Amino acid sequence: MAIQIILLCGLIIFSVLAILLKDLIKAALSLAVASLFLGIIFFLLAAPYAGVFEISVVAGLITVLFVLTIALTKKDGEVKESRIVHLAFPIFFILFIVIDGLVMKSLLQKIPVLPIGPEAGTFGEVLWKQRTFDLVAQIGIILAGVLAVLALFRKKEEDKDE
Amino acid sequence: MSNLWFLYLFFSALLIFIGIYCLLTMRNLIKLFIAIEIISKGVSLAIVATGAVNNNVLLAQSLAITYIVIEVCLVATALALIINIYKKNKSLDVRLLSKLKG
Amino acid sequence: MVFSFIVIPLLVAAFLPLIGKISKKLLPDVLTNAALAFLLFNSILLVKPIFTNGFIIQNLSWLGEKVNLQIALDGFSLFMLFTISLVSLCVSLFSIDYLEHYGHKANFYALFLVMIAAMNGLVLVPDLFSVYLFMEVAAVASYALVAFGLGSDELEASYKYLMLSVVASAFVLLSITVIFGLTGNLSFQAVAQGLQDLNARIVLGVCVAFFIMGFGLKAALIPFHAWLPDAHPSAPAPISAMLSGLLIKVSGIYALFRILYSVIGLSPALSRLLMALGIISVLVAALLALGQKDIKRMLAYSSISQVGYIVLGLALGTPLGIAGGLFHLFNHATAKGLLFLNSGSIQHITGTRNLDELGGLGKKVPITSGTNLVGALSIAGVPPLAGFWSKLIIIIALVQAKAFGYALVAILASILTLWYYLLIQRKAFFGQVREKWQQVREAPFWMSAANIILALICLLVGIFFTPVYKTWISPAAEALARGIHQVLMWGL
Amino acid sequence: MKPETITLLVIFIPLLGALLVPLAGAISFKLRSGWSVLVGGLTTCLSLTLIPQAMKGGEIIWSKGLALGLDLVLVIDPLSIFMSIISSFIGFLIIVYSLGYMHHEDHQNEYYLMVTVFIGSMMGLVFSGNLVFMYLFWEMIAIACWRLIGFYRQKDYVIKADKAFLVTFGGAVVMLLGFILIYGQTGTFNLVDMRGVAISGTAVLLILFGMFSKSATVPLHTWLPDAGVAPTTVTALLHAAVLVKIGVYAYARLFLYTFNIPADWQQGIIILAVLSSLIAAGAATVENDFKRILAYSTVSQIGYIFLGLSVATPTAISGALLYILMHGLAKAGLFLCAGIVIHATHKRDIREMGGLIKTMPITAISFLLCAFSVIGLPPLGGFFSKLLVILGTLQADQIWVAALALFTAVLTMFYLLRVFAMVFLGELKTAAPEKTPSMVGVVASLAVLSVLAGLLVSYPMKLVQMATTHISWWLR
Amino acid sequence: MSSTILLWTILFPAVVAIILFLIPGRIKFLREIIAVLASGALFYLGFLLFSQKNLSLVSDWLGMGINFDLRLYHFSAFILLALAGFLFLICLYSAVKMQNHPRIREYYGYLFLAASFSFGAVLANNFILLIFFWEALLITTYALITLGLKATSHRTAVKSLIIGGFCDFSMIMGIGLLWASTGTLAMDKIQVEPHGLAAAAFILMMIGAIGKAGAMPFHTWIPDAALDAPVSFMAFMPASFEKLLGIYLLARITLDFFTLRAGSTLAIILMIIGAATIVLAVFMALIQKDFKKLLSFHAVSQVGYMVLGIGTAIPIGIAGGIFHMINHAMYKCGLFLSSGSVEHRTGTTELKKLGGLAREMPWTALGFSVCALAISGVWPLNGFVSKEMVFHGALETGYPIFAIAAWVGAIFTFASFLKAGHSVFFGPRSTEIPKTKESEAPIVLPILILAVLCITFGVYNKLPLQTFIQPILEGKVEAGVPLDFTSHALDLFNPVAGVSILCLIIALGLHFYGWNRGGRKAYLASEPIHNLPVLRQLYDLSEARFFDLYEQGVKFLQWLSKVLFRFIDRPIDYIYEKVVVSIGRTFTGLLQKAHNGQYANYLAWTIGGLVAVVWIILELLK
Repeated sequence: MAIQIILLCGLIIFSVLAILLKDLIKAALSLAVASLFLGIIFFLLAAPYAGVFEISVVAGLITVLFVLTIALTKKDGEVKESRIVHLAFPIFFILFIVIDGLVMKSLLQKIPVLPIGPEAGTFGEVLWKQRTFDLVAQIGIILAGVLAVLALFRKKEEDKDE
Repeated sequence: MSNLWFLYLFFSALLIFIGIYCLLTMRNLIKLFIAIEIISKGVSLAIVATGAVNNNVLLAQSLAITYIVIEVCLVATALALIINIYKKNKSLDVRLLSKLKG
Repeated sequence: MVFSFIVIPLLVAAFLPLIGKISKKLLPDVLTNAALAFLLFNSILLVKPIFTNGFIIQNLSWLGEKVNLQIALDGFSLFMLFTISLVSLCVSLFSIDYLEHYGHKANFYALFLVMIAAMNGLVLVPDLFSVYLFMEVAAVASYALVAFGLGSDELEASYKYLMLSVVASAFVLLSITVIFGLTGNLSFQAVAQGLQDLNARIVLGVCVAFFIMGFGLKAALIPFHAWLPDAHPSAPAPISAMLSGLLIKVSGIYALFRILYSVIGLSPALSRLLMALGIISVLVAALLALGQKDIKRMLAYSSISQVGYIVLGLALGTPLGIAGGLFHLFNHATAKGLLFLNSGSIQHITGTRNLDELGGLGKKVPITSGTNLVGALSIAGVPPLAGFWSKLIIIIALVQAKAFGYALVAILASILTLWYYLLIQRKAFFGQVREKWQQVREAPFWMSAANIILALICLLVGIFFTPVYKTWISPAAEALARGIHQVLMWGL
Repeated sequence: MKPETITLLVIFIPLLGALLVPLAGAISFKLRSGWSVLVGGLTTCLSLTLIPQAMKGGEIIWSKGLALGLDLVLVIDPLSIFMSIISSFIGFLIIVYSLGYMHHEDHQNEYYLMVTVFIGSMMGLVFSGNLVFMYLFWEMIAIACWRLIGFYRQKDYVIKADKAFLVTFGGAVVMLLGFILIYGQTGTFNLVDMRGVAISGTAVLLILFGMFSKSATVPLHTWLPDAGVAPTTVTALLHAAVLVKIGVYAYARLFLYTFNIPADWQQGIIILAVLSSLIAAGAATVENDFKRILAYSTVSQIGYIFLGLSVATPTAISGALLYILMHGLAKAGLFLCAGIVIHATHKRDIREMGGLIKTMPITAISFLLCAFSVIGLPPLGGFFSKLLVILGTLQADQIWVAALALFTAVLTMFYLLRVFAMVFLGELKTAAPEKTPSMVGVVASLAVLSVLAGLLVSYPMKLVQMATTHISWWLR
Repeated sequence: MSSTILLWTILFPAVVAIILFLIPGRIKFLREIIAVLASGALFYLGFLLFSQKNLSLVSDWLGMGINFDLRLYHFSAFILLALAGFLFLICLYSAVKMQNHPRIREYYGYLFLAASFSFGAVLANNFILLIFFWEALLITTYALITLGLKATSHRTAVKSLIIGGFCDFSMIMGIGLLWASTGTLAMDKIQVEPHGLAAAAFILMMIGAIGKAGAMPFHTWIPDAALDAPVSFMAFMPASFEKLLGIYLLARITLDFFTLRAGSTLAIILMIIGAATIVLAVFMALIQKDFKKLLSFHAVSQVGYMVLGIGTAIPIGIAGGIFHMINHAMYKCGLFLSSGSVEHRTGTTELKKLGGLAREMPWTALGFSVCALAISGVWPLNGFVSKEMVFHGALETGYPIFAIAAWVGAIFTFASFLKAGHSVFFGPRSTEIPKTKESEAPIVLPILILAVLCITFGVYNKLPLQTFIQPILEGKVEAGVPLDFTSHALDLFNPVAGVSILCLIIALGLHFYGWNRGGRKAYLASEPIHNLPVLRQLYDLSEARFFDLYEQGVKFLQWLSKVLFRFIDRPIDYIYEKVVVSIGRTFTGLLQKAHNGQYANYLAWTIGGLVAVVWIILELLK
């Protein structure tokens, strides 16, 4: 239990770093580290596949995309953030922790949850048999993502041919 | 068991707060998108944790994986947009994106 | 057969980029329109079984029972399916000519079809997470489509749209997760069953609030509307028509009310809250529309306002209210689709959308002008056009439910609606022809054809209101209303 | 033919015939004109054949069940027949007049289309016995009007058209809310089923908004003078003869024939009607634009009609119904005279005109006769209507109201003769000959009709009497 | 005789009017012949009907008790006869006088239409029918005045129309009140006590009647018309027809419809009106410098005697009033016609330019003199008889002031006619007019006929009093009171007649005093009175039309209209055009400003909305 809380705190800390660090590359890397923590948490929560995906795809692929973008926009990509935002963050953060704690505590005591027996089958069965529609949708979203990127990066010259 | 669920939800809420704080206050487009990523981390944490504490981890895991795929597609689209915006505006300042108003 | 609504557009979309290499225009045009026409035909074929059985649940077993695709189709879904097919067919017809100057037709059509597939999927699945998924698919496609022109306006609009709607969908997913945690299930029926046995009012209340915010943002209810007036005008006209006509309704209104009706249950208090949101949208957006110079921006605000009416009707929860809401949804889909397509025609013809620059086009482009008039009057609720009947039903329902204040505001807002539509009419079409526009010519064939089809629908549905209402709207609404009563009133 | 069939034809011949107008116009100019005249004439003739039915008294209810209680109900009774005859007849005359007047204008297809739609919708409104259908036709008329007012498409004209449309639409939707309130109370939209139902003051107020906005009664009247920018034929058709009578007709149909309205409200309407009449007469005295004066005069006369109906003694009601006829003829005549003058001189300000009696004597005499009729001088028709309204008002013990109404009549005399003097008498400022025979003929026939309607008043009066006894069922 | 004859009595002149109107202007004489013959036939018809007395015709008209109801009885037959007689004389006179009028077609048309309407009004036995014909006369009056063809003719015509309209609308109001209180419109069935509303009805109807007769303050169009309208019109309408009709109605109001008691408030109101009319109008008449205008003021002034007489509500007074009506119609018609004759030959009616015409136009001069003496009430002419009856009546009411006013009137009437006659026909021959001769016979004949009638009715006053007047009052006086006015009619030796004669002598004195003072110029004979201190200012004001209720009324109407327009109509329009629009604009502007395009702003709304929704739902859950 303790290790999980430590991991969760690490996740929070690196997320905070990701938004507070001025250097974008460093921020992206903090995000990747946070993903790493999340992946481990998944693993501990008996979701190993999700953990693997989180580490490889989010911490890996997405970070690469971020770094690529940052590199592409490096020339004029500096935007000066307001200092007050950084200074005020801890105050709001602590305030929110308190509120969050109170809310969760109050919810915690009232809510019954339906008891569910242990699951049958394996992960693969669940994914393919119960969530088949998700796979269809995944096809859809990948198609959408690919087409979107194609559309956004289409060559301008071609327009003139038309 | 449900105590644990709300512990995870507590952290996931924190992550979402961090993300929204960033969205509300910061100006760099890429930073804003990092904030979105943090929010989605919070959500995926909530999904897996919910499954784990409620004996439903296999289903939750499959949802999480699907969600990660969605995230990737979103990131790709969004970053493509950001690059395009950067090409047009030569800047990543979100405040410049206010030509459409009224 | 039902499954084809998702598979066919996806398949065509997958192959279109390849086909686009072979033939840049003709094949994509033909394929897309053929696919959509087939879907429309298909949805008409489904009418009879639905009205005899009430609903269809199909379990597609495939690959030796390894794969399970459950599709549930009832009156509401079929209604949406039909609307989607109809409007999207008209839009794609319009695109044949309109897309000429954008280029990359294949890419465009592919994204367009993915969006349609996602909307069809959303309407068909009886599962919370799948609803979210398809919503997201449609959204990703729409981000790209909004930015399709790649101008700075388009990119800006698309970025804001994306950033707001991602937050909204995160909240939706969070809410779904919590419900999943509570009941251990995701399918509508199971969740509805599970919630009946639980005493989780407060948590559920927060979940509903998240749903309202998340889907409300998709449906552009005020105060979650801010992206819409940027995104819809910036998109290419056919896409504006799709977004305003369909997407906000499917991924916003349909999803919200499907979950409220079939899963959580619509309690009186909740209905009042939603009606309040609806009426605020109606009024504020109408006022905002009044100040616009850009035709499409005005139309976008008008969409917010009309969505308010739809929410007003659906949230009322009485059979009549639902009927009015559904009917208005259909009418708004056709009429707003028509108006956005028309704005595309205007832009195509003159190259501008600014009302102050236009003037007197009525004489030069009679078809565009006439169809625009029909659409505008229909939305404004002027008889004998279709929009009149739906607004009438909504207002009757409001009065029957003793919501007189709402009825009054709804009525007064329709004056505002007429006011700003008259602004368009006056500034763009009705006045004297300006020097600048002496040489303009009518829009190309397919554009005009699409406009005429939609205008005829507005007109004929209005004139043959009774058969339409009896055979189409009323059964769907009654089925829905019965559904509400079956769901536990969870104590709000 | 059965009266039901005739009625359906009367409604649908112009409505469907209108659709053919643009087609005919695409073929040839003459075909379109002929077709429009044919449609108008046919409608008039058919509604005239309903007279025997009206004289029989009683009513025929024809209904076709539709969804939601929105049944298509036709009420064929003396009142509706009376209104349909007047409207279609004047509509027909105006189509004939238009042949000359609109000869050189653009957009003639739209013009004839809208005029026939207008007539058809008017017929529909008159016969419909269902509140929703009444509203439906009401708004169709509004659309037609809107296009017609903005016909010349100048910028400010179009603004005026929008204003008219918005005000009348606004009033009408508020009225619709009132209808729906009644629906909430009774559960039906069918007028026949609602007879004698007592309705609340709120519903009355809401419905009055619609009637007053359409009938241009103070304080919802200002669109009417502004709408004078329309072609004169249209102003005559819309503002004088037919359109503004819609609200009045609705009043008779709803508040007399159907509902039981609270007495306080009735008193309020009486006072508003007479004040409206006075204020508009005052405005007409001050204005200098030919058509605006006539429009204000219309507002003023409508006040009398409302007065007659709201007083609701049989004398006053029959006076008001007769007023619809007499004012329709005379005011149409006045507007069409104004049309001839404006067409010929290209001026609208009466201060710039003068002495036209020398060049257009028939127009001048027709104008004078119609003006006398509007003023209410015997032996012209307007005398009887005004007289009966005032006598009825006195019968209801509304002495001061009657006195005010008579005072307004003096004012009417004053401003109409002022117009006549400034336009037709004095020194000739712009010599302009009279126009085509179809225009002058229509004007002269309207003047002659005004005279005949006075001399042979007992014939229309019989119909009016039938209608009065029919709608004032609560007195029986 | 079938009662449809009544209908024909009305329709026949109307048909003649149409025929006359249709005869093209180029054809000479035919029109005049038809007109004279038709009017002669009507005159004959009048006699026939007078011998017939009681006839009635009722048929349905508008329903609701509004019937087409004609009734001929003694009084209406008498008036009808008189009207037809005057019509005949006017036609005869117009045959020459109006021959070359450019709009002669219309003239005859209107003349006969007016006759038709007048007959209808007299015969009507239903108030609605009465007001129908009554008010229709306004149009013919209007049209006939415009035939004067002067620049101001139309203005005067409008004036007559509006004044007449006002009076007639009052009458409508009165009829309405009467109907509302009695429930019937049949004129022979109504007899009410004038209390409360009925009193209001009485006054309103009385306004209608005296307005037609031209009493003050509804007279002001008549002097204007004297200059602007054809002179035959003056003889026709204000002098004869309108007097006959107006006083006929007034008599019927006081005798039939209402029971007017002598000395009651209403009676005194009537008498005040009568007396005021006599005095004020005669003072105006006195100073006129135009023959026709002078006559027109007398046409007003004499109405006063009739109103006064009827207002006494005493048989002799009423009889005097009615007798004065017929007498006045005769001599005033004669006077106008003779002024027309003068105008016909000399082309002017200004007293200053005329003079000494008696030699060249002896018959006209003779006719004029008789009529003038008659109007002045010189023994034994008819004016003397009727005036004496009025004086008696006025004295009997117990308010001698009214009799005094009537005598004052008599003084100045005679004075002004002395002045007129003196300056037109007698005295030195004017140099401004070329030599002339007597008018044609059709012009002179009517004048002479009227003069003869004046004498006949005076000397042989039994004829009119017994055949015409006394039967009217039969049944209206209390039982036992003898109904015989003839015995003392020409009695010179009673105090009343003495005062009257004294008045005439004073008038003679005044005239010659003024004549002397005015350098022996007759037209200046009234100047001494004109120049009296206070009178002078009043005269000036009145010349400036300050006392003309019409002018003041028009000013009031214009003012009222402006107020209504500026302070009610325009503000309402302002609300639509400006207020509503600017409210819309303001809200729209504020909302538009809120949409500033900043992403953070939009997100804040979204999150704020979320928080609000959560909060509301949690509140609802409590």
